[in-house]
Formats: sequence, structure tokens, C-alpha cells
Amino acid sequence: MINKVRADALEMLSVVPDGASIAIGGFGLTGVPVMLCHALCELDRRDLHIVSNNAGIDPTGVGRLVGEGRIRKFTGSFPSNKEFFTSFHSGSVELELVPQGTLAERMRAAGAGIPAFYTPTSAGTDLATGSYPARYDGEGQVTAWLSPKDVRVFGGVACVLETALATDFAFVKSYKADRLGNLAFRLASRNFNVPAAMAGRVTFCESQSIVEVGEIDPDGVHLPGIFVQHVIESQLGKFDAPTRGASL
Amino acid sequence: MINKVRADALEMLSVVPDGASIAIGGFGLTGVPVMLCHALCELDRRDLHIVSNNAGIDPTGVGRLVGEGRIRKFTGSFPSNKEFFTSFHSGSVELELVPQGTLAERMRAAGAGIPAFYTPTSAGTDLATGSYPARYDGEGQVTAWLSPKDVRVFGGVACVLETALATDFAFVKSYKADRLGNLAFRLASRNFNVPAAMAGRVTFCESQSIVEVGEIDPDGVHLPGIFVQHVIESQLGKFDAPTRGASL
Amino acid sequence: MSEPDALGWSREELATRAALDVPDGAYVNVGIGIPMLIASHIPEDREVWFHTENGVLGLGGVPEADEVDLDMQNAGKEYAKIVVGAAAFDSALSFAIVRGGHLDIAVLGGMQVASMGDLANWSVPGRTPGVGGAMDLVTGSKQVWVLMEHTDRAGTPKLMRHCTLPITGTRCVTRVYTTLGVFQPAGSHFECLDLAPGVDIETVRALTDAEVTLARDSRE
Amino acid sequence: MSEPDALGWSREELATRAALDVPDGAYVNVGIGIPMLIASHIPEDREVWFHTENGVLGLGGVPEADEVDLDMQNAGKEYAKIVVGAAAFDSALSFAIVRGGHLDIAVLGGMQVASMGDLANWSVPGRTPGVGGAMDLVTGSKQVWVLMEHTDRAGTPKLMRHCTLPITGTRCVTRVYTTLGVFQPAGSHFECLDLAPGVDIETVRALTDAEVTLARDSRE
Repeated sequence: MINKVRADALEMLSVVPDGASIAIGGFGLTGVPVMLCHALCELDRRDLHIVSNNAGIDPTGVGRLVGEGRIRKFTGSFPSNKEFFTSFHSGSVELELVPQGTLAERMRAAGAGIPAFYTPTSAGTDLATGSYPARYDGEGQVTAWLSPKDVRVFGGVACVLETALATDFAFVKSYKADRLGNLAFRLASRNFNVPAAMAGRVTFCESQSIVEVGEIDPDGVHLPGIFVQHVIESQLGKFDAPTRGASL
Repeated sequence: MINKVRADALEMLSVVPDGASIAIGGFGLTGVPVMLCHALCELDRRDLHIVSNNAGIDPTGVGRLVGEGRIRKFTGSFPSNKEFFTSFHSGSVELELVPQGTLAERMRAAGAGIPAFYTPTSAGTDLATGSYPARYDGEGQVTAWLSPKDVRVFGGVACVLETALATDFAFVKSYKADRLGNLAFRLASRNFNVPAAMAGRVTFCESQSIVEVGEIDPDGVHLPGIFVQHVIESQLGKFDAPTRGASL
Repeated sequence: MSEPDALGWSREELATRAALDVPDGAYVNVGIGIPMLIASHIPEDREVWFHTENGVLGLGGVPEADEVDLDMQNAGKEYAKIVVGAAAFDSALSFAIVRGGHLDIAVLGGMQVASMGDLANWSVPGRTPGVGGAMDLVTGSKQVWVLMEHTDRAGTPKLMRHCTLPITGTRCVTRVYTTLGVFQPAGSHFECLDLAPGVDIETVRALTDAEVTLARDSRE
Repeated sequence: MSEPDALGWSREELATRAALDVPDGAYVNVGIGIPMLIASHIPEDREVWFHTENGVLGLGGVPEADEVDLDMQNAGKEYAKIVVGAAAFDSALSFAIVRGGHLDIAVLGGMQVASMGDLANWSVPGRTPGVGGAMDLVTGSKQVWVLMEHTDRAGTPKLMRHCTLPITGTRCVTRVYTTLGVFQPAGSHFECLDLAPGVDIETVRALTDAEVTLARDSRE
């Protein structure tokens, strides 16, 4: 029998090694798998490659991973977080800055068997021409730039080639989940959770509630269980840092 | 105020000219916008380019468009329909045969601003190398072949370049629709209706029922109204040919 | 109407002026800052649908404290309401809407707009990195409106011959609403469609890097 | 067990044999024809989820007349049931599942399989055109099983050195279940993993175009 429901977050996430790449759902404060991020901090994992739209907008969730210096590379569209800014400019984190729609589409592509696609988004900008910093040294000098993107014209419009963004793991947050991994979300908290779950080779879901199989209507499943390998019930505050916010 | 609900199918579809390209949802007998197809026959439209997974599996819906010789080109994956076979081999219809997943993805791409994408599907096969007939003359001789596809290797896997499949119009069938064009579907009748609605520059939806705004839960909308321009209530049997099945 | 010490429209007045040009039935994405003010100034007889990039079509206003839904924020990461008839979706579909050409208008803030329609609004060297959905919005929307002050705080023009800051997109802006007036990028110059009360075209020209012509039916 | 005048397994027995190899918890797509028979022969202690390309994960069996739901068919366009816990989705997501590598096994019918793992199962010149989801399934699934008669009706081999019919995909087949046995494409030859009762390896070799070796642990 399939039972993807796990009881112990630390045991569940123990398979995530240092250096892993992880796609994380959420946008702002909605749909962020906070408990999973914090459990990873408890496990003291480091050198992570995090793929997430934001780098956290407070010291919880992805923000805690940033604040505790656990990230070696960040791929996302809007890492507007002071700790992140400091880490990036001091050379401790590499940044792959990606337009938000391209980010979502690259994550979906990874899960959909599309190795690459063209889009007009970012064509002709610094993000496409290799003119944007990817890494600084400790002295504020750029030591690496984003790679220039292949360009091809379709219907008179210059488009850049974007590749699928597959990750070792994904952390997502749902409203409801069942033992099969079927997920349902509410309103704006669906956001990157669907593309992230598609991008991850192994997807962990933190769910607000675990429901019986059949409780989610077949037409109300927002992501079928085949994309999800592990499910755990969210426990508010579990694994939160004892002095929350102290690192800010 | 936005009100996309229409009362008269013939008046609504009168804007569809001869020669138009139309993406049509449905798979087998589920989710087929039968009334819209029949209304188009009533309007005596011809020389159509139909994009649909099947060419109809009975003389209704897309099958009627085929049976009445209204199609100049068909793009789809499984046109297993005797009339279609005859039309194709006698040279009256051009065929663009596309793997089913590529078809769905090309339709979605058109609505998602992706002009082209790579996929391993069909690489190395007759559908990719320009070795499959696209058109016959009246004598059974091939007069045109499918175009060979660009090939590029990603991660050691040969992939073909597939382009977005945009159409002038789309015909889709939903379970519920509201005046904003928000749609909900049931079970296997969702199928190509979502990608078709995305592919069409103007999308017409035939809905089993028209509901008040707000009756479809925000998390239960399968396709937001921005993809749909016209909605009409389905009337079983409306515009059916008087001697149904006679052409078989 | 305008603030006593400021020339032309206030931010609120600017948003009100732009809101007048949003047609009934439009699907609109409004960016953070001045653009978001538009939503509360749409004339009452028009039904306009607001898209928020984080996955909702049918964004509503700011909730009272007891109305806050923790699952609903706007693109500015503020709690928000939805309107009746709203639809939620994931980020991939949200940007299929943006990039697929389905939005009638994207309203963005701007640092510089060039007369060719190029926009710079995402990157200032040394500032926090972040591009968000700006590059997607400018390539996908039927119309791209920029709402911004006519100059920066130092009085440096923002309507340019050529952008000097990193661009968000080329030839994408269809209209600019500044504190001084309404402008249309017209290739070699900007065409002025409207002027704020008390503002004359010579004042605009003095505060603009690119050339500005006056449209026949403009107010002056 | 086998039909009196047929060598090896019947179609039903063949499906039963293949079903034995489907592990608990597997996600499986079954094609039209013999492959569909697998679904009704999964051992009772295993939970296997069936994906149907037209947009449901959790395909069930054939409904009684009074159970027919007009919105639910299988890929063979027959009315079908769903199981509790099923999920419905559109064709784009359905093929994201197929092409994204999420299915454990795709079970397909076959016209020819070559020892390199190439499959031909979609096109016979002069027959009704149609490819359906076959090319998607063979490039995307973790395992591709082909279930078919060992030869065609005329006795012509279907396990080939090279396919002579148009191929569906190259190097994609991981296992072949025929009426005579179970085979694994092994590059230059097929490895025989199991033989149907009453069938010996020499009979198999006589009815096979490619070379066949006998795996050590096979039944003979």
C-alpha cells in the first residue's frame, strides 16, 4: 500500500545531503514550507543550492536558511532580503537571477520533460547577455557573470533559450494532502508550490492538514500524488529557532 | 460589465470565417463541444484547419466536420476515423500528425508565450525526419511530407524543436461556466479543453451549465475567464444533422 | 489639488488620471508602488479585473484586520482580498497569462523610459538584486503603462533619448503617466497627450531628456 | 491453461504473467489491447495506480450500465470507472506526467521490437494514420514494457535484429512479454528471462529474427 505520510520531519529529511539542490515553494508569506526549511536548519545542512522566488522576507523559512549561511547558490527572481544582499556582495553566495515567469516555466519544464524552451522575456537585457553579476569576491569585485543566452528569432521577435531547472529535492506547502500525495491549495498560496513539486526529483510536502483518501475531489486535486514522494503535517512553530529573529 | 454569455450559437459563431483555424477540445466522446461543431456546419463553413486530438469517433462533433468535407487541414494525434482516412488518402485533406503530448504542449505553449520548445518525443522517427506523408494526390501518391524538425542534443538525448500551435479560434466544452468565462470541468472531459482554450486567439465555450459568478470556488476554477471570450449553454441535439449517422 | 510644493499631479492624482484610461472589462496587472493606487480609482461604472502575479485573477483591496486571510497576499507581499468570481492558479499558469498576451494592460513603475519605448525599472547597481515579474510583464502584455515621477528626486529626467540604466525590455512601453502629464513613446520623441493642471509644455521639455511634441488634442 | 491450438500463453495468461512483475506502489500507463488486460490481474496485495493519457490518475475498471459516467472514458474511448483517490487533470499536465519521467511503467502493444530496444508500434503503411501518446510514453517512462504475440498471424517474427516498420522510439523498450516468454532487449540480442509452459528455447529461436540467449535463472 502506498503511504507517503511521515511522522518525523527530521527523519524524513535526513536523506537530504549537504550540497543538495532544493526547489522551495511560496511567495512572500503565503505557501512557504516553513517547518521543512527549519527542520533542515536543525539538521545543520549546508552548501545548499536553493531555487525559490524570494529569499525569504523575514527570518523564517527560506530567510532562515539565508540568515544562517546555509546557501551556496540561490536561483530566484526577487531575493530582496538584506542578509541575502550582504551574503551575495560579500561573495559567500552565488546568484542566478531569473525573471519570475521564466523561473516558473523552467521548473515546470523540468517536471514535464521539456529540456529547453524559448521565450522573449529578458531578450536584450543584462540577464540574457551575460552582463549581470553571478558572484562577487570579498572585495566587491565581480568574479563571475550570468551565462549569455542563446538567441533565436521567432515571428520577428528575439527569444532566448531557457533550460529546464531540475532539482534534487523540492519542499512545498499545501492546504490538504492525502496518503497518496494528492495536494490541494488555497488562493495565493498555490504559487510556486506546483512548479517546485514538478522540478524536484524527490518532493516533500508540508501540509496544513492530512485528509483521508477521497476527501479531495478528483477535480479538486491541484497536483496529483505522482509528483509527491513524502507528506507530513505542518506543525506551527516546530523547529523554529529558539531566539527567533535574533540573527537580524 | 463583463458578460461573455451568448444566447444564439449561430450569431456567436458568425465571426468564424471560411478557412479559419480552430482548436477543438475533447477526447473520444468526453468533453467534445458537439453543439459548436454542428452550429459551424449549419453556418456552412468550409476549408477549415482543425486542431484536435481525434477526428471524431462517430459522425457527431468533429466527425461531422470531417464527414461533410469541411476540413482542408487536420492537426492531431489520432484521426482514426474512416471518413478521415478516405479524405486524407484521396488528397482532399492535409494531415499534420503530431504525438499527443507534443500536441497538448504546443497548444499550451501558444497560450503561454512560448514560441518553441524542445522534446525528445518523436526524435528519430518518421514524424521528425520528414518521412511521413502530409498530403496525397488523387492517385494515392504522396505530394507533400511533414517538415523535418530541428534536432539538438540536451544531456545526451536528441530532442526535436516543436513550435507553438496558435489558432484563430478555439471551441471547448465545460461542465460549468460563469459570465466571466471561468470554467470548471469533470473528470476525463477536461482533457484538451484547457490547452485548446489557451491556443485560440478567440475561445468559444459550450458549457453544460451557466452558473452565477462566485458559484465556482476560486480554487475550483480549472481555467480562468481571461482565456475565454464567449460562453453559451449547451443544448443537447441542437443543430444535429436531421438524419444523424446517415453519412456513415 | 496637487501638493503645495510639488509641480503637477500628486501620486494619488496621477493614479486617478491613469485609471480614467482603463477601459471597462480590462484585465490589468498593477505593479508595486504608484501603479497599485490605480485599483482604488477605477470609475465605478467599469468592471476591471486585476491580476496578481502570485496567482490570482480578481485581486481586491486591503482587508480589515479581522478579514485577513493568511493564504491571500498581493505581489507586494501584503495581505489582500479577492473579489467574487476570482480564480486562483499556480505561478506557471499565472505567467502563462502574463507572457501569453492575455493581459490588456500591465501598469509598472519606472526609473527611465526611452522614446523608443525601452523601459528601465529593475536594476540599480549596488541595490538589492531583484527582477520579479517585470521582464515577463513588458514582453507579454498588450499595453504597458509606466507610472512614475517625471524626474528623480534630484530633478534628473526619467524620459530619455536612451536608457542609461539596465533595461527591462525594449520597445515595450505604450504610454507613460508622469506627475507632469501623459506621454506616448513615439520613436524619436515622446508625444505629450495630456498635461497636469498648471504645467506647460516648456516646463515638461526642460525636465525631459528626449524631445517632446504636443499632440493636437492635448489640453494645453 | 493455454488455448488448445496455440503455443505458449494466451493473451489473458500473458497479461497475468506481466502483472506479476508490477511492483506494489507503481504508477502505470496501460495501452489499448493486451496491455489493458494487466489492470485486472494485479495481485490483490499490491496497490497499483493506473494513469490514462486522457487525464486521470486512478483509472478503474469497466462500469456496469447503470454506473456509466459520460465524463469518464479510458484512452481506448470506452467508458470507465475511477478509484477513490483519483485525480483529474488536463492533457498538458497528463503528458507532463508521461514525458517528465514520473510513470514507473508504460505498457504498450507492439508490432516489432529490436534487440537494441527500438519499438515499432504506431504505423503500418496504408492503415489509418494515428500515433496517439505512444511516442510520448516511450521517451518518458522509467520502464517500457511491450506485450504482444510472439509472431504475427502469418508466423513472421516480431522480435527483430532491426525494426523494418517505422519506429515509435529508439532504445526505449526495457522488457517484452510475448506469448512465448519474457525477454529483455540486450543490445545485440534478446535475453530470455522466462518461458511459457511447454515452450522451449529452440522454438523461441526459430520464431525470432534476433538472437536469443537464455538468462541463468530462467525457467527452462
